[in-house]
Amino acid sequence: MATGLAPAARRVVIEPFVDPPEETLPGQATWYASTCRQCPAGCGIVVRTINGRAKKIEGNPLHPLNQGKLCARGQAGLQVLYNPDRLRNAVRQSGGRGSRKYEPLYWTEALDLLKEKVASLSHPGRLAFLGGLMPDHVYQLTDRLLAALGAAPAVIYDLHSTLEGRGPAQQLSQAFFGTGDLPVYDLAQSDAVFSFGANLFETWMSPVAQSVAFGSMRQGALSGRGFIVQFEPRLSATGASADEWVPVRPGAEGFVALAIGRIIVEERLGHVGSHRDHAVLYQNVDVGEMSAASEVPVDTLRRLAKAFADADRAMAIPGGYLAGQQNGFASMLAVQALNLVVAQIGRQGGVFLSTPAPTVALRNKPRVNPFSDVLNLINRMNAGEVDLLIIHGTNPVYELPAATGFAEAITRVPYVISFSPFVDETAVWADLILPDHTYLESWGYQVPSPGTDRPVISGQQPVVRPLYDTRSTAQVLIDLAARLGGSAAEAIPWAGEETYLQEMITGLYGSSLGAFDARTSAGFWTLWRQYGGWWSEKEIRREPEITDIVQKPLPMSAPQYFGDPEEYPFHLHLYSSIALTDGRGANQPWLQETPDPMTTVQWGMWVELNPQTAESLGVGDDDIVLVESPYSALEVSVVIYPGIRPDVVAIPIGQGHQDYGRFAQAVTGSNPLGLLAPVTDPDADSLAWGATRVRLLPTGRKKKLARLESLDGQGRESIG
Amino acid sequence: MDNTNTLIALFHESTDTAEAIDELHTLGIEDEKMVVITGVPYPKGALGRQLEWLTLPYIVLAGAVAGFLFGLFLAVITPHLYRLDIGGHPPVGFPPAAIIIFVFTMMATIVSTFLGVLWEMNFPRFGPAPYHRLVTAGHLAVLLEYPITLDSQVRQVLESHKAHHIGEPERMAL
Amino acid sequence: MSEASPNQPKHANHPDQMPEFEERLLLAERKDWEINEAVLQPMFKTGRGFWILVAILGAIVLWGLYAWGYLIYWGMGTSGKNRPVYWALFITTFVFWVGISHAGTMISAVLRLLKADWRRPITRGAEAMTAFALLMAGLYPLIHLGRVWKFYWMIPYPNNRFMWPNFQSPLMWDLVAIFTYLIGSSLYLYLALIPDMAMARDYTDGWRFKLYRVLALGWRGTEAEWHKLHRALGIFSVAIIPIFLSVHSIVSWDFAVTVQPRWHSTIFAPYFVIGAVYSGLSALASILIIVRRSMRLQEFLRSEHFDSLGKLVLVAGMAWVYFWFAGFIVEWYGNEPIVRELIHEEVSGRLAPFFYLQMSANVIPIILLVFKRIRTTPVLLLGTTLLVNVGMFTERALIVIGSLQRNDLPFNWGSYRPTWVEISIVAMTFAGFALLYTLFSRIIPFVPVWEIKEGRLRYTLRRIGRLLVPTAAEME
Amino acid sequence: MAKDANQSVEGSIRWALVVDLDRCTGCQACVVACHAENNMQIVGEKEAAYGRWTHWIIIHRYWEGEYPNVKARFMPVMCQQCTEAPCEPVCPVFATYHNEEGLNAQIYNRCIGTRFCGNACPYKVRVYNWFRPEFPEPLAEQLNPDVSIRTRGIIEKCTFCIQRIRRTEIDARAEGRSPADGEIQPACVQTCPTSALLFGDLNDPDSRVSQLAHSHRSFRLLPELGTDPGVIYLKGGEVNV
Repeated sequence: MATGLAPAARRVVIEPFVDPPEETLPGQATWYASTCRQCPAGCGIVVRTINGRAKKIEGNPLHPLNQGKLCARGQAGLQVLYNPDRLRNAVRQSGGRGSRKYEPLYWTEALDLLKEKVASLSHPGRLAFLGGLMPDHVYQLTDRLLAALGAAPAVIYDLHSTLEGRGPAQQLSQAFFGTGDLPVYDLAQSDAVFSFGANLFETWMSPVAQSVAFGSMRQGALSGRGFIVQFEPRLSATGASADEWVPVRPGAEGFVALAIGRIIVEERLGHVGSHRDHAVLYQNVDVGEMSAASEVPVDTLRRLAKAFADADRAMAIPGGYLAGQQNGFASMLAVQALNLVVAQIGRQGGVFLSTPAPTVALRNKPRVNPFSDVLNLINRMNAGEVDLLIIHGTNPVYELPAATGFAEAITRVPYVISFSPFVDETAVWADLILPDHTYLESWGYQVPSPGTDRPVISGQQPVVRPLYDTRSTAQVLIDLAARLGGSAAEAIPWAGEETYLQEMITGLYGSSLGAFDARTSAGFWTLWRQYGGWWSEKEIRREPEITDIVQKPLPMSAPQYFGDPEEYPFHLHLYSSIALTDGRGANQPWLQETPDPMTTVQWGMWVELNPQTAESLGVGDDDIVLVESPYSALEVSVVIYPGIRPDVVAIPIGQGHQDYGRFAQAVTGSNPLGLLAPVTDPDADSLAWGATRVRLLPTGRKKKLARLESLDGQGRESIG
Repeated sequence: MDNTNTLIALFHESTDTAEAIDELHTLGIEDEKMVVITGVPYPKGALGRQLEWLTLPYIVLAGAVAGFLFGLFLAVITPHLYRLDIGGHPPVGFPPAAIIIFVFTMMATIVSTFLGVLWEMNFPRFGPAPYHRLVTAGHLAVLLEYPITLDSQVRQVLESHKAHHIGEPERMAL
Repeated sequence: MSEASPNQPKHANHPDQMPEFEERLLLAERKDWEINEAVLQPMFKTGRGFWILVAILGAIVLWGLYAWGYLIYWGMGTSGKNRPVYWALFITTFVFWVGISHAGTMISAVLRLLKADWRRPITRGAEAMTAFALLMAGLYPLIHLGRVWKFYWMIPYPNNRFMWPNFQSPLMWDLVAIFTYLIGSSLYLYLALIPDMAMARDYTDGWRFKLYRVLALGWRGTEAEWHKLHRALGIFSVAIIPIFLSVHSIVSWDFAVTVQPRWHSTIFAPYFVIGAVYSGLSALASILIIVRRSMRLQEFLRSEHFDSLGKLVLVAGMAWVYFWFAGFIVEWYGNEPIVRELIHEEVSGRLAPFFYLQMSANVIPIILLVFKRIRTTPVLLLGTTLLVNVGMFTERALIVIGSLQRNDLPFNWGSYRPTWVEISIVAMTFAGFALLYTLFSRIIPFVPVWEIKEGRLRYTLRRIGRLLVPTAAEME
Repeated sequence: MAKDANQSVEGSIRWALVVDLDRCTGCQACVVACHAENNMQIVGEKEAAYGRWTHWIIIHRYWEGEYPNVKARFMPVMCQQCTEAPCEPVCPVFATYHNEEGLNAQIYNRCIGTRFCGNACPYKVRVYNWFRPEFPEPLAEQLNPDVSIRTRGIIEKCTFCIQRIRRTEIDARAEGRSPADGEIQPACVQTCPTSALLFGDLNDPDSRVSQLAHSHRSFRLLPELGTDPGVIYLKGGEVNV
């Protein structure tokens, strides 16, 4: 492998080094470029390795998406690689499922077992593949294999993309721009951003890219200082960075957007010539009603509408929290429509579309399935229609609301195979675990979605030799195909993962756009690995065309919540922790010890209450309360949180692991998803994870949270 | 010293002792030839003898100077031997230096006083020396050395002042 | 008070009947050898009670040593400290012990210079207290180190690291000052001890004889020896006073030189010194009362001594209040936000209980000590002086721990809970002090015999009207 | 006398860090980057709850106002690298001192753990190793060989990633030049997604850092103490003029 960047130190330390990994000079740092897999954003990274060991992950300065920057999770990637709780070889659960007793297997045995299980299926339909947002090439191989076997395509579900509303966002693009590619919001050049529940700088979509853009939007040279208004029931870290926070009733964000649009159109605000063709959108919107429903005063709406319309490059962003409501899709439409009203679609500082991969071969990406597909799968499992369940890159037992009954369903499946490198809550129910490499040991590529201002493909390569006797899932699938022979072998003719990738990637060779060019396709392959991917050297933005959806009035649907308001007075507002995201980070001590930006709590989980709410309940900081929903209940310590609506209580997602390693299990608490009702947004067919109501009961007990801040200090900057 | 004789005599009471000493003086026995041993410190001249001159103060002074110089070395010289800058302070600041110098001066003063006084009394001295246990019981002992020729007068003088236990001093290991 | 001096009841009934008479002519009717006996006898009597006491104290000390080992092995984390309370119980107790150590020199040196005659019987007890309290105090700079096995890096000597310690650090001043004071006070104690060692030598045999013989260094009591001893003691009493003043000033500067709110104060040095004297004198009074009882020394340690001691404590107490107030009013009036916060914490916040304990335990004794009855009744005096030391300990805790919990950035505030390790180690030093003192009292004549005898020389009776009045001769 | 054998740069450099509070989103990337670069120990929930975490950089979060008009602000606080550092003179063994480049250096193997500097520091950015650090296998593989691991009983703090400064200086010297402005990047600066952190030489009038230091938004933490910090904050909510 060629080194990505210049070696860091010129001094060579002489030390005994018996069996040096290839291409390492003892004591000398070597940098390898690859792609971060801590979340689906696909940021480029460079990894500093010394003596064949990865030592530090940094952003790839050449990569157009994250431009050398990286988030907390990306920095912590080393602890996925070096996690003490990793599986070190293929294992079979000797004591039966859930016994947590494992016996190691040779890979040949394991593969034979796998092949035999697949081959012995009475009907290919009885095979189910449940996946997360896996690297593109793994998905393609899976796809080819399943197709060849005549089995149903993989069902893609993972909590992170659910929380960021990826599915609904794709359908929104579909409805609005007639394509499934996600929109790219040009934050950097916008000067007025209305973010409706989009936690731009935490976990939503491509947080690093958005943060980089935010930096230049705030203090960038060209544009003046742009401002952000955040509409959400709970002040998120993004809201804290915004200039104004508008606490909206959960699910009423759409109403605010409608009201703002209506005001702009009817009062002819802003500099966009005529609003006549938008009038139809808002013809049956009544600002008063909207204000009442969203509990945002009319004059606030009017002020914001004016600010939005008067801005040169205003932009509204429909975020992930909207998708968590049963009227989520309607709300997102309403928000997206605002960009139309200020004519910011396809304009600088407005909305663009992700550019797809230049070659068709690269375009087949995993896409989040409608939630009904997941429920379907669960029903089939319950009905005993699934004989073999294969799981990759997702942890449904943890990531699905307990109410969906996945945990019971999986016990009804005769044989379960997991590719997880860790024994997580789902892998515990697998008979056979074929641990995948961690991403720092793996090959791969990924077309970031959402993308950026140009075509990008992030390349992934091993930066260290695999630590243990694990095997990349792509390779396993290729081996499986070979073992199965027949149509499968024809569908997947490649000898190995690397050759497959090389074939896919060198398809780009000779493209005129590329930031680098090589004489031979082999040279291209080398440069690809040195750069850590391929991208156009100059900006190519993709302007969307708007569909005819904008010819009819925008849908208006009132939010519905599960749970009787009398019995369950509070809205449960789950949010993904900035460090642990959907719980994947929970096994990394660095991320566990990272303080939550808003509450400064390390480790631990908590529930956030508005001061008056806490007062009415007679609880204070660190008091344990019982949070009870119609489905289940959990005990958790209280954080008094000034930035949340009195009728909303918020719990971060990510803790409450039963398995998944010592660091994840070190934190007491139970998975907040257990509280959720399995309700969905019918329009987007996605899980409405924000629509459950709860009640709180003080327990009289206390548990001190590991706060960074002193409670005595009362969050003051100084005692002036 | 065959022509001299040493005697120890114990007295109950200081006045007698003083008078006896005076008369012994008149017999021509100098102060140096007499040693008075008491269990109580009698004030200067109470027993009619002048006191010798002490070098102790000079020893102490010397010690103090030495201490001062050592303190000076530590506080002023050592910072320059391995120069490390600290928080905007000069390598040598007056107040800290003053403290260090002062303390070491005092330490040396104390120690030299102690050693000095031991030296003057040439202590420790455990060898056998003329002494009588009754001293600590409140008696005053007079140890004197005189020519044998005066023997009778001396004894007579002592007895006349109610001296008892007159005789060869027993040299006991102290 | 049956075991109090036989004269007690008498002047309780009719105080105007020549009370001075018997008291001043201390043991007039006694022979020297009787005094010797009276002092030596209690030393030889070590009853069961004594050994039980030694056993208990020894046990506590051993437990404390285990705790210390535990602390060293597992790390400072086993103590209750945290950020920002980096100093806590250890430093508090350190300051407390240094304070206790001050009365000893105060009594013997200052009073010796002033020729205050009533000091004579109590000087040795006082000096011993100084030495032992300092030994205990000296442990803490070691105990509180994170890497105690590297403590010698603070010692100035030419070494392979080419490093000299930083003499600008108050901790270095501490180190040398306390070392000096320890040397000074122990030599001072020993020097005045030599004649009594000789006396004890003449009265004992066996191991005691061997011991005393060595310690007496061959003292005979010739005029020359007495003369030199007097000179040496004279020099000592002058030299030791500035040292004892400097030591506690330096301890106070450990705190005052930082920018930590409420530590950063110019009045700290005198405030600490006077506080030290206050607590030290009280401790001395308590100890004397206990020893007097346990060793039957009523004849030597008489109510007149406690009376004068009480008066000294009273004065020191008032001075302490004055300095406390002088500091407090400025802080209160300046009304600097963080200082205001800290004062609020003390007066009506979480620290209030400690604050009021401190104030009452330090002020009530002053009122009590106004009454001669209290000063001269051992049990009452004992209670009062113990109360003072409770107050002074609390005061130190408030200064060290209380202040550190707050600083200029509210985000960084903190709190502190002591652990069993810290408490055991603190207990160890208290037990250790008591143990050393107990053993000391059985080996060394607790009353300086020769000084008492010397004192007797100075008095004659003189008839004034119908009153026999003792008159002291002015002599040295 | 091996005086400053490690000192590679002569002349008057003063390293400084600019923290633009208008850009900071409190995302904690700098915190983890710092952990990854500097081998701090992980203390676990119980110890962290008792104020014994070892972060070299912590992001203060301040609340302002009452619901619904409530605002939260972030302020990253790391060692301020004061010129008039209160922590330096109080150390009895010179474990912390001031180096030629204006850094407040902490010499771990010289520290004996009096914690005096921790008390003297008004910003309370000095953290203590209360227990032995533990890295369950194979987590120890992550350790950065350029940074020593601190044992129990000693104080540690932000060093401005002095090892990275040195590395860049050595490289630059090998190429016969001095490091360019912005070439040296402490781990936090390198990773900060919004570029809220900026590192450079305050004594070089052309460096971005010293220009921003003169911006009307710039202020120092606790200026009244006269510690003259090397960390310059830029007030949020305004544009540069």
